[in-house]
Amino acid sequence: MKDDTPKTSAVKERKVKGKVEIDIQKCKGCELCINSCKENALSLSDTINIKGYRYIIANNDVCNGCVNCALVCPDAVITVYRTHPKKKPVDITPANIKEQLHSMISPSK
Amino acid sequence: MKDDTPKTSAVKERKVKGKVEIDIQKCKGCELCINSCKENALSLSDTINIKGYRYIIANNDVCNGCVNCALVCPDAVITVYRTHPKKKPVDITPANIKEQLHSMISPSK
Amino acid sequence: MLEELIVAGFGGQGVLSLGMTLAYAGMVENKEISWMPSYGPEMRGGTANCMVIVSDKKISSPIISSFDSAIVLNQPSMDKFEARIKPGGLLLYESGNIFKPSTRTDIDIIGITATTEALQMKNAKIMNMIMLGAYLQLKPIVQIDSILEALKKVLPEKYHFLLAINKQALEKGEMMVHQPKVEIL
Amino acid sequence: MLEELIVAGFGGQGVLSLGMTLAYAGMVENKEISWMPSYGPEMRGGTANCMVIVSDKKISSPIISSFDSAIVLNQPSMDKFEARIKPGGLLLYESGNIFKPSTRTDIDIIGITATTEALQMKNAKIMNMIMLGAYLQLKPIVQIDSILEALKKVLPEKYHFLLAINKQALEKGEMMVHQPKVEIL
Amino acid sequence: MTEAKLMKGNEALAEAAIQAGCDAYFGYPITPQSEVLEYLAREMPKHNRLVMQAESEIASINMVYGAAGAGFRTMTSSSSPGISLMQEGISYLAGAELPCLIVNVNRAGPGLGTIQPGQGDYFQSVKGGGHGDYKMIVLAPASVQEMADFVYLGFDLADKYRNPVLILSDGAIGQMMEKVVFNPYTKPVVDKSSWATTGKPKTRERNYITSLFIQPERMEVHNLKLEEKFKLIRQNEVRFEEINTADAEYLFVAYGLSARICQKAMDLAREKGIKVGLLRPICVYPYPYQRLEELAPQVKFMLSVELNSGQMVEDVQLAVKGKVPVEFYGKLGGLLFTPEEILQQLEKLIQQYHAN
Amino acid sequence: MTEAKLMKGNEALAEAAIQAGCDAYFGYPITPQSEVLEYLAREMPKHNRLVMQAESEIASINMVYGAAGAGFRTMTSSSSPGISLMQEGISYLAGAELPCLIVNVNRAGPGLGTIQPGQGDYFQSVKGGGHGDYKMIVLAPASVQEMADFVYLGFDLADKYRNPVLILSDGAIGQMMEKVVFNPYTKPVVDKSSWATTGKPKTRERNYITSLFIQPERMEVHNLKLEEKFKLIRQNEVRFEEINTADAEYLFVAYGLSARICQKAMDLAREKGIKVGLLRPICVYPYPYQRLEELAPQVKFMLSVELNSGQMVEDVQLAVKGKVPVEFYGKLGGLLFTPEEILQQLEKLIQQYHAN
Amino acid sequence: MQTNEQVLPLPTLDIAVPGCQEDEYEMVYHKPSTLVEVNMHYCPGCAHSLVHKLLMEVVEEMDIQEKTIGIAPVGCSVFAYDYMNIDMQEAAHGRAAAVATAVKRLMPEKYVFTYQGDGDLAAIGIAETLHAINRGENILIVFMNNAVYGMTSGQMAPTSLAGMKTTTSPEGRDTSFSGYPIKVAELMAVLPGAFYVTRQTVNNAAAVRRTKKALEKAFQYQHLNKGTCLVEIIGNCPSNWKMTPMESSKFIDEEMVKTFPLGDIKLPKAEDLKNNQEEK
Amino acid sequence: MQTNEQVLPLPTLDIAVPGCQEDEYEMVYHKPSTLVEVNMHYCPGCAHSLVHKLLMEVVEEMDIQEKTIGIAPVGCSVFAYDYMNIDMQEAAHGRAAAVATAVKRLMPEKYVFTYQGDGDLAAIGIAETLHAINRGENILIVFMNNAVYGMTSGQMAPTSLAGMKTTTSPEGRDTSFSGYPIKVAELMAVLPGAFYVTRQTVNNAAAVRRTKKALEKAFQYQHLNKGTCLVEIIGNCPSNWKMTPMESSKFIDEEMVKTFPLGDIKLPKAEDLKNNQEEK
Ligand SMILES: Cc1ncc(C[n+]2csc(CCOP(=O)(O)OP(=O)(O)O)c2C)c(N)n1
Ligand SMILES: Cc1ncc(C[n+]2csc(CCOP(=O)(O)OP(=O)(O)O)c2C)c(N)n1
Ligand code: SF4
Ligand code: SF4
Ligand code: SF4
Ligand code: SF4
Repeated sequence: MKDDTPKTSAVKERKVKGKVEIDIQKCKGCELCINSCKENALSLSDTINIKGYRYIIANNDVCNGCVNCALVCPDAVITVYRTHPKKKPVDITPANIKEQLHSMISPSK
Repeated sequence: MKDDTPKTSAVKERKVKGKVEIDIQKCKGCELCINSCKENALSLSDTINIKGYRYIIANNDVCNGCVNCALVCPDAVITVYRTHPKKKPVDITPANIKEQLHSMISPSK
Repeated sequence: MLEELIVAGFGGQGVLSLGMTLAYAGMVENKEISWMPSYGPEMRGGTANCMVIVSDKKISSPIISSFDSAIVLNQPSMDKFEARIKPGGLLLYESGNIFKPSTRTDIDIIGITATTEALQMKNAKIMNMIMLGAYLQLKPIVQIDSILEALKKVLPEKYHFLLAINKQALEKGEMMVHQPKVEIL
Repeated sequence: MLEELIVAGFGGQGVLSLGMTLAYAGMVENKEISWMPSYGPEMRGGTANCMVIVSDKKISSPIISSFDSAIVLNQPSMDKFEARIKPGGLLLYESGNIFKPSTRTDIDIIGITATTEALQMKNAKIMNMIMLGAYLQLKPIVQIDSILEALKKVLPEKYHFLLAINKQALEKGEMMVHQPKVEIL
Repeated sequence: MTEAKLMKGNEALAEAAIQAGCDAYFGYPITPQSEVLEYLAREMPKHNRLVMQAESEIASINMVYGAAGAGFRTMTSSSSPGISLMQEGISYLAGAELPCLIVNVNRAGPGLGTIQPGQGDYFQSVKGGGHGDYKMIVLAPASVQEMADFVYLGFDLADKYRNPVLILSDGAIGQMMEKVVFNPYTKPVVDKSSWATTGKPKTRERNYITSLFIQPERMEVHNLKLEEKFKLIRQNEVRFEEINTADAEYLFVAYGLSARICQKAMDLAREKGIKVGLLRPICVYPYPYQRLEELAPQVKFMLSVELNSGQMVEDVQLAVKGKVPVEFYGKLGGLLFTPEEILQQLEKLIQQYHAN
Repeated sequence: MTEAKLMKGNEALAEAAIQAGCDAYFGYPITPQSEVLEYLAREMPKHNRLVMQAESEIASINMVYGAAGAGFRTMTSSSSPGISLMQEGISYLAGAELPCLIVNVNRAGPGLGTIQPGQGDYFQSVKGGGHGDYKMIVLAPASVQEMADFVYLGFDLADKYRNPVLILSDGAIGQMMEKVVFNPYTKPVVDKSSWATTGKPKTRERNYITSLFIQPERMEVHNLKLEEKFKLIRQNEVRFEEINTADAEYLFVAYGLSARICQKAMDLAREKGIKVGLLRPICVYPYPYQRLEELAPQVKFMLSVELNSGQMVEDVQLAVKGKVPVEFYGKLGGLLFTPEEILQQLEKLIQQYHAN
Repeated sequence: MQTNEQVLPLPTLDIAVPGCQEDEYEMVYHKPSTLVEVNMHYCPGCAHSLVHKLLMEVVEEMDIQEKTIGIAPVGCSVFAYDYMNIDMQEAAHGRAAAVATAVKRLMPEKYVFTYQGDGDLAAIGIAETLHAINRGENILIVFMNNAVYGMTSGQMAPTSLAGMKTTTSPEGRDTSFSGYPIKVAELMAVLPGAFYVTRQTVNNAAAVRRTKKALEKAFQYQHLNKGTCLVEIIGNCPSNWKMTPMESSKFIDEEMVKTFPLGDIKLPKAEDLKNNQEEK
Repeated sequence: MQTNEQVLPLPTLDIAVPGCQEDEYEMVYHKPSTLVEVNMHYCPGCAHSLVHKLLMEVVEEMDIQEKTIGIAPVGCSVFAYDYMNIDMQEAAHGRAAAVATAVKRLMPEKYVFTYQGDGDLAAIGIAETLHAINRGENILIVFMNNAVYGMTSGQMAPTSLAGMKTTTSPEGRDTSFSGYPIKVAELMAVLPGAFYVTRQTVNNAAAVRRTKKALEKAFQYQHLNKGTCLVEIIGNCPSNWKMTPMESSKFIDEEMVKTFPLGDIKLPKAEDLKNNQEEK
């Protein structure tokens, strides 16, 4: 599954993981964030928000929290989080992870 | 007569003689011409003109027609004449010159 | 004949040009017309609308408070103008952009998926012409030919190659009102 | 008591300060006063004047068309104001600057050579005070002492050393009107 | 080109300027009239006319001064805040007796206000927004057609009286599209050689343009000359339109867009049998005082309808001198009243008057 | 310092500004009022107040906007052409509801005109020279004493209504010297914290100063609020002086300098047994319409006397609503009429009225 | 409508990644609290919004909300006071510098800035701007240069590039007719009253960082009372440039900077930089 | 009065000098015929009158009276049209450059100049001046810089020297409050539209000759259509400087030129000087 390979490998290589939150109702779909993102974490939705704009969807698995997107976002709709490079991640993966993952990922297919 | 000496000698030394005409009713007595005149040909009257200004009197015997006074005169009241250095002056001095001179010069004393 | 129409939607949905095309068509048929746009910065991203009056007689006031028909292309416009349609009037809307359809029972209400159709025709811009086609099918106040005449004036020379697809769009609109797909939202 | 006076001459002859000194003196004596100057670029070289009203009663109009007295310091002012002196009024002028004296017979006319006197006193500027002294001798509407009071206000501190010569000027003026030298022009 | 066109009021005005032989236009962008500058920027060069975007309205009006002073047919246009900035310049133009056309596409104020239509600049236009005693002929178009027609008229009147002329329009008429026909027009030849600054030939005295008369005696002469002119204007240039006044028991008085809306209201009223008429001043200066006074005895009241807080109503009152009650109905903020709304107001008043 | 001083009107006004606690003055030189700036340039720094010579009247009025918006007591002054340049700014100040004092030492126009006194800016002052619907309280001093007194009053009214106040003087009153007493005055404490831009503490919402309401619905609300205020002003702030009206058969109506001259004319007339009275509007906005209407039945005619071509006379006409004839006598060009002249005019009219 | 479902997957997917937990995340960027919680009216990708954000970041970080007064212009940013949560005044078109002068002179301890477009500052407002700077007013002038009149929809500005097509230069700006674009920063830097003058842009993350630094400095300098800080920012106007925001960013790099080179134009003299609080 | 007798002696005395005859004299200076035969209202020694004279000399010598239009300012020289015998317009205070722009654009073959004081040009009129020059209007701007407002009697101008006492800077111009005097010529020279910029004075015969040359050139350049010529002339204001005319001349040499150095500031490029008549 193409969807899985980068994800797992990502975990191996990257120390720091990031994630972004998009305030989609404020997003104007200007796409400036998209091309500021080296990791191609961001893409445009097919549907429009209440203001009639297509908005940004983030693939946080590849986000490294570099903050570029948030910096260039004119409308300040992006909030960025980042894991602390030092802190060792505690594995709290539940037993039934496979099923969970499957059930979760399928819809986006 | 102090009045005579410079005059005659002047004729000897100077090739070029000048003279100025002052439109005294337009003169404002600013004295700029006075200090532009190297020959000290210009001086201020004691009486005032119709506009209430003391005005300029010229002693044309010492004027060399350098035009400086006319140039610096803000109110364009000075007209300047000059003899041609080449032309040899023709002596048309009348016989009774002495009497004439005398009768003429006395009033301005 | 007197038709007082409002066209309203997002800026960029071709609201003003829809109205203008209709107005030109009216002129082609020597009718009296007036076209009154909303203007100002709210057009920026926000909503735009225009009032179009087509009449046989001289038009007194270009300002109208209630409408014989409304062509509505987004929700804000629906909220704003739904109530101002005269009883027995027509409400035509682009259903892809509307999630709270009208609840009025005293007017004809028809929604069509013009946006989707336009995308299928590979040109989002012609959505407004689909709406116009649909409108004229329901309110034939001018001939389609007059519209095509008008388009020649509205479109700058260099865009005349688009006349064909606009024609298709108009026809598409005409058809759609016969079998309106009412959407499940 | 009501005195309506005009003072007129060239800019720089101290016309305005003459009037102002008189006005201040009036105030020293708790009289009502108004002082209305001419203003504007014509002061440049040209003529200046001021209307002074001194009265026991409240002054209504500060603008007056005819005068009880006129103090005239140059020919243009003579030409302008001679005719506007009330019959029985006073015309006081600086004769050194006047070459067309008044021909009126219904007013008191007095010319004094204040300029020459001032030059003799080695201060051309005090000509106006000589005129004022003469005027007050003829129209004692305020006390000389009040004038001296007033001068203290009109003159900036640093010029108070001039008070003495001003006093002399005033007195000189008073004297002169007793034996006015009428000039041959 | 007498074939009808569909045009915005602003564009029609601009096109008319070209056809009226306007030599030079100077302007600065402002909503809702920027189309004038934009249209002319596109079209004027094709006719080798001068069109310049100035750095401000103040520059615009003073460029107009220069162009008019040199004898050229010239104009500027703006909207309310921009027109306020021109007040000194306008006073200078009137003082120096320079013919020119000024267009105000009125938006609602005060201050930055809104860009929506309004008639709040009436007083400024007709009483004199600038300093000193001067008047402008003020034309108030009520349709896109008049936006065009009044340009010809305006230029001709400006030349006739050597006085600035103002077209007082509003955002709605500027922005709306209607049919317009550009009637054939030939620019009259006006001899300006006696005053225009085109360079002094030996054969005449120098010409100079000025509004300065430092000697009050000379200023007075100039003022009286101007007053004579304004008197003449009041005699010759009163313009108005009357509809249904013959049998009118009530009278709407309204200009520009308001008049259009009143007309509809009048139609609705007449359908209901209410005998209301409409008097529409076409010139708001000079004002049709006399005609209104004549109509006074015949009507129960007059209703001045304006997109402001009550300005022209004072002129209506001045006209009727108390002979008939004068009512006012207004709308503010750039909102427009609807015909129905005005009808309601009329009916309400009628009831009140019956009550008393 | 209640001891009387001999001062020019302009200087008295300037001194009063200092005593009224004016925090900031911004101005640009212009005859006949430059003494205001010059006096304050000398004196304000001694009281650590701000006095700035701006680069233009436009800068001045916008500096006033900034100072007023920050909650400071502020003023500017100029003369006719300069005031015309301020019209946009004044409209903004009114729109943004900023209290401030503006002084116009009126000279005769139009254009550059002359620097001599005039009253040609009446319409501009009271009808609104700027765009949109707004009003200023307009005080018209007739003496050097009032030049001082109206500064206190003007500032207080400005604060009371959050509105610009205009002192409409003229070159003569500005330049002439009379006795003046500066009555003790304590600056009232006005809480401006709810709107002045002094920096936003956590404890309150941000304050912002604006005249912009792009949504017409919101603009209308704002306009109506302003109209309410102007109505209140019309109710509370009418000010006028009456002399000899009790038995008056004729009435002079005049403001400022004209009123002073009329007073003398009245004295002369009364000496001749002519029963003429004088009504002097102290505020020319709001205008004493009601009082004039009351006086209408009692007099044979009213004579509006102005240093212009007939401006205030319209307000007199609006007041009396045709109940009594309204005559006008004016002077232009910066010339002043004399009392005798006005008396003559009065007598001429009386004869005419007797003839008919 | 379905938009809400669209966002749901994001949080849930996260915990699907082994060893990753909500609470281990630290927030590394969030919009400043000094920005009002509303949608800005600006067009998609408009630099105005971005610079508003930067200004409010600086105000938040310097903790001077209580001490800052901004002056809004007439232009697209006329609504700035709807977005910046500080006290503000909306000035008449072009007069912001005069308004700011009064505010700052009367409250010297406050931080005062104007925010102006190129039409506002360089056309109608050049006199007030030039004189304020010549007087050395201790204010910050934030000059948004997008080379057109945005608000009135795309007319030529004094800063429009040579050959640039606008609604009032349909054939492109003809320099022989309209003159060359005014280089405001260079021009004003000539005046002794100008203390710090720089030109920046915001069309990429690095540029944004530099611009923010410049604004920070300019704010800090206000307490030196040494004169005016002018920060010219090359903005964009996708709507009137008839470009996508991304194209507009490219246009800045490829065209705008040729006429308006980026970088510091006038830097404070070293001796001026020791923070002496003495007031004028 | 006796004034007339005073002048009589001069002509008679002349023929008293042997060998000297009326007709041998040639007139070497007479005021230009283009100057109106009236008394100018200016104060004694005011440079305005002198520069009026120079301008009219140039117009006479170039024989362009018929082709010259002047724009007068508001200032002491507001009456210029009473003295210069050419067509003129009196512009509103500060707006001469805007007026001249229109006149020249509509009559490109004419010679158009403005004549402005420092209050008029540098204070209220700086915007119109700067924009006209930036557009490269083919006009001549004669800028009379006397460092004060003369007409309104002696207030501070943007050009008043540091420390200069005026009626509105009674303690002397405080640069920390009012900024430094604006060096108009240097500032405007920065603009590409400025073609020829020079600063001269007229306080002695040599200076007068230089100024006249500069004005001549500036007139001649108008036909090149290469941009604006700005001739700044350091004038005087004896009345408001509270000096005699002679003292004022000295003050120029000793003080004014320190702040306003004399000489050419921007000279035309050689290639621009070949007279190509092509119009804009
Ligand atoms: C006195 C005046 N003139 C003109 C206008 C119209 N107007 C509003 S914004 C603007 C220019 C805006 O351009 P810019 O300053 O570059 O700002 P931008 O919109 O590009 O950000 C103009 C001319 C006005 N409001 N007031
Ligand atoms: C709009 C306006 N503001 C102010 C004035 C008053 N005023 C007349 S001349 C002048 C300044 C004159 O100074 P300057 O330009 O230096 O010329 P100068 O008199 O020194 O030759 C001023 C402020 C005016 N006439 N119009
Ligand atoms: S930059 Fe901001 S507004 Fe633009 S698309 Fe990205 S998130 Fe949306
Ligand atoms: S320069 Fe001219 S005005 Fe001055 S004193 Fe000499 S002649 Fe008279
Ligand atoms: S028009 Fe231009 S400047 Fe204005 S908001 Fe849109 S993009 Fe920004
Ligand atoms: S005031 Fe000054 S500038 Fe004016 S004329 Fe007198 S000296 Fe010349």
